[in-house]
Amino acid sequence: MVSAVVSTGEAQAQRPLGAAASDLAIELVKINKRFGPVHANKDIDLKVRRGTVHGIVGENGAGKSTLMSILYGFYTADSGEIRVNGRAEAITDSRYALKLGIGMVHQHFMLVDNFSILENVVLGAEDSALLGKSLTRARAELTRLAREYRLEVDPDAIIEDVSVGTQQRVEILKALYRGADVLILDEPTGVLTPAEADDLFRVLNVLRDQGKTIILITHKLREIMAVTDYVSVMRQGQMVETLKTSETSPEQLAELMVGRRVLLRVDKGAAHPGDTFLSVEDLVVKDDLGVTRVKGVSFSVRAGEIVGIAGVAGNGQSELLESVSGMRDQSAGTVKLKGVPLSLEGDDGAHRARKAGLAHVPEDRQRMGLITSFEEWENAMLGYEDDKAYGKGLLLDINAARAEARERIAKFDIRPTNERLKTANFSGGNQQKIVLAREMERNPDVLIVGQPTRGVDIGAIEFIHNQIIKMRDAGKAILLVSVELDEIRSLSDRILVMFDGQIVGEADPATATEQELGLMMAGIGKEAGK
Amino acid sequence: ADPAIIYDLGGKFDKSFNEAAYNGAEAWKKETGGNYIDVELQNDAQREQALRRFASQGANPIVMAGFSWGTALNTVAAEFPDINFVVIDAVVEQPNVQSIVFDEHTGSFLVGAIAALKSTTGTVGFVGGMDVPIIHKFYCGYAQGAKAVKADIKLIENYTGTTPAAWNDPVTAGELAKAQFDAGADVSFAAAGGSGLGVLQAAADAGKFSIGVDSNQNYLHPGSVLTSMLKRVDVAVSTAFKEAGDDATFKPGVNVLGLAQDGVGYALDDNNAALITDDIKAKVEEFKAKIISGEIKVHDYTADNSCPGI
Amino acid sequence: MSALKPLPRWADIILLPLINLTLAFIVAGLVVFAIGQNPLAALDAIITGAFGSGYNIGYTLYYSTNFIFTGLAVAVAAHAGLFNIGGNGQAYIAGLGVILVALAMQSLPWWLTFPVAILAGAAVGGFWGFVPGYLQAKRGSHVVITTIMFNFIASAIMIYVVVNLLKPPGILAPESASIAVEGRMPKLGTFIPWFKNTDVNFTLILALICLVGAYFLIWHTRFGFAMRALGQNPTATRYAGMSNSRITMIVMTMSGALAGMVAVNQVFGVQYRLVLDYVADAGFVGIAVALMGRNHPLGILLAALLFGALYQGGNELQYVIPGLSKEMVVVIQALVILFTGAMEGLFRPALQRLFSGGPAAARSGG
Amino acid sequence: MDMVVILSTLDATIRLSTPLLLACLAGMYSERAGVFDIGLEGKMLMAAFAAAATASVTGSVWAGLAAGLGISLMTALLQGAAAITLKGNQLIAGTAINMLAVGLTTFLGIQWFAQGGRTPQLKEGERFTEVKLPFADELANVPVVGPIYSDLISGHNILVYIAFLAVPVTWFVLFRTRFGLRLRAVGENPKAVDTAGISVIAMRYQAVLITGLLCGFAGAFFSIAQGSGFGNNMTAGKGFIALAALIFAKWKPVPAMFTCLLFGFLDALQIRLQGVEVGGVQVPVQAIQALPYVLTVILLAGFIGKAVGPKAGGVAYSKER
Ligand SMILES: Nc1ncnc2c1ncn2[C@@H]1O[C@H](COP(=O)(O)OP(=O)(O)OP(=O)(O)O)[C@@H](O)[C@H]1O
Ligand SMILES: Nc1ncnc2c1ncn2[C@@H]1O[C@H](COP(=O)(O)OP(=O)(O)OP(=O)(O)O)[C@@H](O)[C@H]1O
Ligand SMILES: [Mg+2]
Ligand SMILES: [Mg+2]
Repeated sequence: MVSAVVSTGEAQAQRPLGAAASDLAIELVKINKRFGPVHANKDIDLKVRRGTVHGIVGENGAGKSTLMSILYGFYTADSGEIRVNGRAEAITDSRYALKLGIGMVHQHFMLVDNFSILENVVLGAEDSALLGKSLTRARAELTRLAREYRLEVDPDAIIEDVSVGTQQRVEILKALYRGADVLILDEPTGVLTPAEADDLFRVLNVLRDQGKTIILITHKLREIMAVTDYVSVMRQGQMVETLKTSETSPEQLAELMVGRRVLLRVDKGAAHPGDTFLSVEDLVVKDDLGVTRVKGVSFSVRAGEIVGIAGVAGNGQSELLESVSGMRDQSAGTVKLKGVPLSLEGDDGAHRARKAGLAHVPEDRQRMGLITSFEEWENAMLGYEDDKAYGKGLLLDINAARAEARERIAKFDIRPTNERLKTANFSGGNQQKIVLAREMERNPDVLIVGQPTRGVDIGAIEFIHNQIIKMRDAGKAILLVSVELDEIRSLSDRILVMFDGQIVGEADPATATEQELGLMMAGIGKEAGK
Repeated sequence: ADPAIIYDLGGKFDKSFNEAAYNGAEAWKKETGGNYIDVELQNDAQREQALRRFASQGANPIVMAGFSWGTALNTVAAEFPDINFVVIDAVVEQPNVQSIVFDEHTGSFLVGAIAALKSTTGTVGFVGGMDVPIIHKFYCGYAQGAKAVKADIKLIENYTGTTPAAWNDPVTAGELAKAQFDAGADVSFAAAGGSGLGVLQAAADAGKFSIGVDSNQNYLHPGSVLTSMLKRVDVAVSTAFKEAGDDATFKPGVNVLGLAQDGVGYALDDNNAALITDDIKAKVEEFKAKIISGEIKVHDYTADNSCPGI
Repeated sequence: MSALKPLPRWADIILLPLINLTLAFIVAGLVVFAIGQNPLAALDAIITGAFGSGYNIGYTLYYSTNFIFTGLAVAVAAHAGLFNIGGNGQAYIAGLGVILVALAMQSLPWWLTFPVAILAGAAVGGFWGFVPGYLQAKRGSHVVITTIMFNFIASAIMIYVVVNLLKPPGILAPESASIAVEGRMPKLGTFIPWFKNTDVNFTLILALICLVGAYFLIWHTRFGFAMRALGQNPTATRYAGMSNSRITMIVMTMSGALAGMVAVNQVFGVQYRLVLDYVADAGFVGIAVALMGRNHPLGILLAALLFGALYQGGNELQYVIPGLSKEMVVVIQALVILFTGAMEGLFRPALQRLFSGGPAAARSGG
Repeated sequence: MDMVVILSTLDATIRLSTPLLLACLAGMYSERAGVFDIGLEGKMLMAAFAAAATASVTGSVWAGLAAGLGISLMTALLQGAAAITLKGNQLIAGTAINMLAVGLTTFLGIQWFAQGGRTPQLKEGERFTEVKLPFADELANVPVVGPIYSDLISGHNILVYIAFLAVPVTWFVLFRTRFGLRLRAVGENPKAVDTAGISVIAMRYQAVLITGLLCGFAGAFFSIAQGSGFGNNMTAGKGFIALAALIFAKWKPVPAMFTCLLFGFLDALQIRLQGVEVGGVQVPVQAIQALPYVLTVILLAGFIGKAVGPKAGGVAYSKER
């Protein structure tokens, strides 16, 4: 076990005023946690200095979230000790963690969807039995926090109506409102645009300057390099190493995480576009509330090319994907596959789209792409259960389905290699691979991919990117939507920028700069014709 | 062998039909010191099962009360020719079965007459449990009696419900009675098993009159329960216990109990003595005599499923 | 404190339910004791009443038949995420289809009528399930409310139809004409002397076939897959292109048809006529049966047998111990549901400790 | 219809909707907290029995009410233990409670009172009688307003007023208090509540206890206010209708009141429409009796749209596993 102590002879720039006996805000000693047979945390030691941003990286399922949940009192460790400001504390529940000044922004937001932002902030931190006073105070406080950290939100907006970026902000505001000294952020940028992520890091810097301690979990090494002071690497439940960020490199971190060398950039050859496979004409789509989210969009994707759609989340990309893939009814327009119009209306539109040769990797694998309570092999045929390969007539040939699932598990290196395991028990990256394997192995003409690497570790990202490119090179048409500008830029052969339900411009990934794209995504860019 | 009795749905303490049967059995027990066995049905489908259970246990006679026994008894009686059966309210033609039926329509006629005589508003009500033929038989007799007194009397006819709960839903029955009172009625006749209690209570609360059924219910709300339409199931049961166990005294065939046999009638006791004036009593007794003599013919709804003139 | 291991499968499936069942009987025994009766005598009466002889077993199986159907009806719907509280109404109204077919074909041999009666019961019961399914799929009405309402509507319709349309003149009882003797399906007792004089009939075999059929439907057909997918994640089925509305309607129809088989058992198999309220709340018992059987046909079979035994044994109880009325049986059933269904977790931690403690202790000892 | 009939119908509407409303609000608390409750019926039945039995034995209506509330609370606690602490299936817990109530009330009733499970008829002082509001008599003769006030608004028993008072109280509790905020949150996203440092278990128990309390009032209404004694299964499926009303009202207090009033009105109307003729033909009484249910189905299919309940409803909360 490598100890996480980093000797830093030189004094930290900002030593908090009146620092207590220890300059360690948090110290974890020999933490162990098991979930049934899984040993999620093994003898973990971790020291976090006050007034620093401390990064934690590791593959999916390495035990990062578990460790932080223990620190936050959400889980209880099987053994080990937690010291806060040098004092051993038994953190039995989140209430006590909050009292100790520990706040956490969870990987999966802990927000009440149908509450207003104000109500979410106040929840659990009300100051009296009646709400009125608390809400008034919180409203004022939110205004102050917004000013101080430039974290603007509309207090009365309902969570389910606001973008994930805003939800993220609410989570941070929740922690700040409670006056957290130690702020844990678990993959906060997974769903943020680069601009939103930059905003977040600016806030983190302000907080650090005020003497607060921040623990940041992320899969994006760029972010680790940009904002952290220290970084700890976890692998398979163990703490591998803690390093000073300034003394390490992304390559080194990647290797420590995965245990092998990882190619951190996409390697692809030139595209050889062929016939137009997918064409979308004047598409108009409404969301569940009847609001028009896609306002007359036209574009086409040719065989052998990847077209990326860039845009800030919430500008109609989701509705566009759902509509083209047949999940959502369109109000107007046509979708053609190899020149043949697809009929997509009705609640089984996606079925007809698939039959016609259009596969879809959805943005939200857990909500749409998978039935997490099903076994892996069942998800491996979801959407294709009518296929001849899975039996005759009405009956399912379970053995055939399982055998096929096993083949794909091997081919896509899905771990664990057990097709009978409940899908919920696979890590996010592996869940993503299950979906990709299913959709790609059908050999569709057109593949629509939304957020392919959201929350996925770097090893898996590398694999997924390679698969997408392999498919392009096999002469398929690929439509890619991602909020990761890096991903769009490195994978796409053409970039379309979407803003407010319309395509506001097209760019060449080889020449367009991040600034240009950013401006277009904000709706300021020039109308770029061809 | 011990005699046996099987109560119908509603249970032996329904304050009405089944309770009358129970009282008959108890009276027999007190009188003779004998022992009897009894059971309550859980649901409609258990009739044959219960009959066979007692028959194979050797109970004799087996008495059952209720209009739904016909088909089940017809089957089981044939299987156990050595056992005597007595069925109340249904007719089964088998050599070892005695069927006892009551002229509920004539008894109801009399209480209908009493209701009309007592009513000052010219409107009287009826609350039945479920819209089934036997309940119509009560209603039809009641209506004829009321019209015999006052040809233009207004009648309000209501039923509690459509599920078995209808026989045990005093709340709805009470609401029905309240609605009748609001609509001008001042007497309501409840032929609804346990639900009837709600009618009696509503009448007492509203200061109106009610009429009980089967057993004498006058004591429940003295001064408000006008009378009760008696159906002497108790007499039928104790007689059956006495006679049917022995082939010498057992009388198979149909036995109709009407006004003449005191099988049906109206209840008069201390609780309602003040309500039934001598005038009313005289009128009702006159009707009774005429019905017995055949001078007045009360139509039986179940004879042709109709109630002419109502 | 180290993490507790999950229980071994056999303990989960057999030991735990057995402990819970025992607890239910102990609590029920306390109630019996409290009113001055002997609990052991009562238990003996129930067990003998349910299994003591061919006669008792025959009746136990007859009641179980009903519960298998209603349990399956609830379970099939539950797999698709639908809560069908309407088993009662579906089973009840299906009697119309069964009796009409049975009366129309009463001069023909029963084995010709039987399959047609099954189809008729399934069609009418299925229709009574389809409408709530349709309303949920197309109009967004909640299937729970609609099925509750349909239970009440069914009883209103039945009483009207039986009394006004089906009842032959001249009889008092609200019931239809009886099927002619030559058209009646013989009960199993005719062939198996053991079951003589009991109501168990060929519908039991139909119930067993339905159990197997449901098993295949749920886990071995494409539709079953779609149905379970819908039950787990309706967004994912939309993504997969399964028609949620179509599945909802089909499943509710199947569920209603299964409940409708109670009518075949009761009307064609036992009563030979249509009486009122022959369902006797089997639809509600079906909810408990399905939940306790964890929506698995095998579990449903066992739970239906348990409830059939309690029903029949409890029925006999009042003949043997007159002080213990039929309500005591309801109390026992409720306690069984409570302890083996809702409170099944009561002893799990203790058992887990026992099972995890065992090997560990052995290791440190050796 | 003249004024008298209208008033009488509306008067009955209020009486008939009272137990529905109490039960519906009861269900609202636990369902808002994420505990589905199909055991409303059972708790009401238990309360109805306990209230009538106690009132009859002690001769005091208040003792009866207290017993009804007490038993209902205990039943709720039992159900809560199964559904919350032991993480049992909430539907099974409710079903068990319903069955237990049917069996136990009748069984004990027979043992104690030997009247087939009924309690003795309650006398004066053993049941709640009509409360005359101030000035009811004085205003009675004022046209229009008078009858409305003195017949319709005045002259109900106290539980009716409690039920209708419970509507604004519930609204206030749910939407204007800390308790309500946490309660609603726990039914939507218990994890969010847990991570905010609030005990999910404690919140759910509190909700379930309030449910018990309100079911206690509803049960008492049946046996010691509207009725005068307990009768077997006297709640007659009202718990399920209340559940339907709750869904119909989309788990909101004021719509719940209107829904219950609507159901009550349909029932009152049904009672008054029996025997009505349409085009010279008498409508079968069964058609009239089914009317409230048919209309509910039609309304639901026609106007209400999808009802989405509290998201975390129906599942026990557990951190791990
Ligand atoms: N609630 C749970 N129940 C059972 N096992 C769990 C649970 N939570 C986590 N685990 C197990 O613990 C391991 C560590 O999970 P954890 O969530 O801490 O990973 P992580 O490092 O946060 O992964 P990621 O990068 O994907 O967020 C997982 O591999 C999983 O097997
Ligand atoms: N209910 C569960 N039972 C067993 N393991 C679980 C359960 N829930 C989560 N896990 C495990 O916990 C690990 C982390 O879970 P988590 O939900 O954080 O997924 P993740 O890998 O972080 O996915 P994402 O990419 O969405 O962030 C997964 O590897 C999964 O195997
Ligand atoms: Mg994680
Ligand atoms: Mg993750």
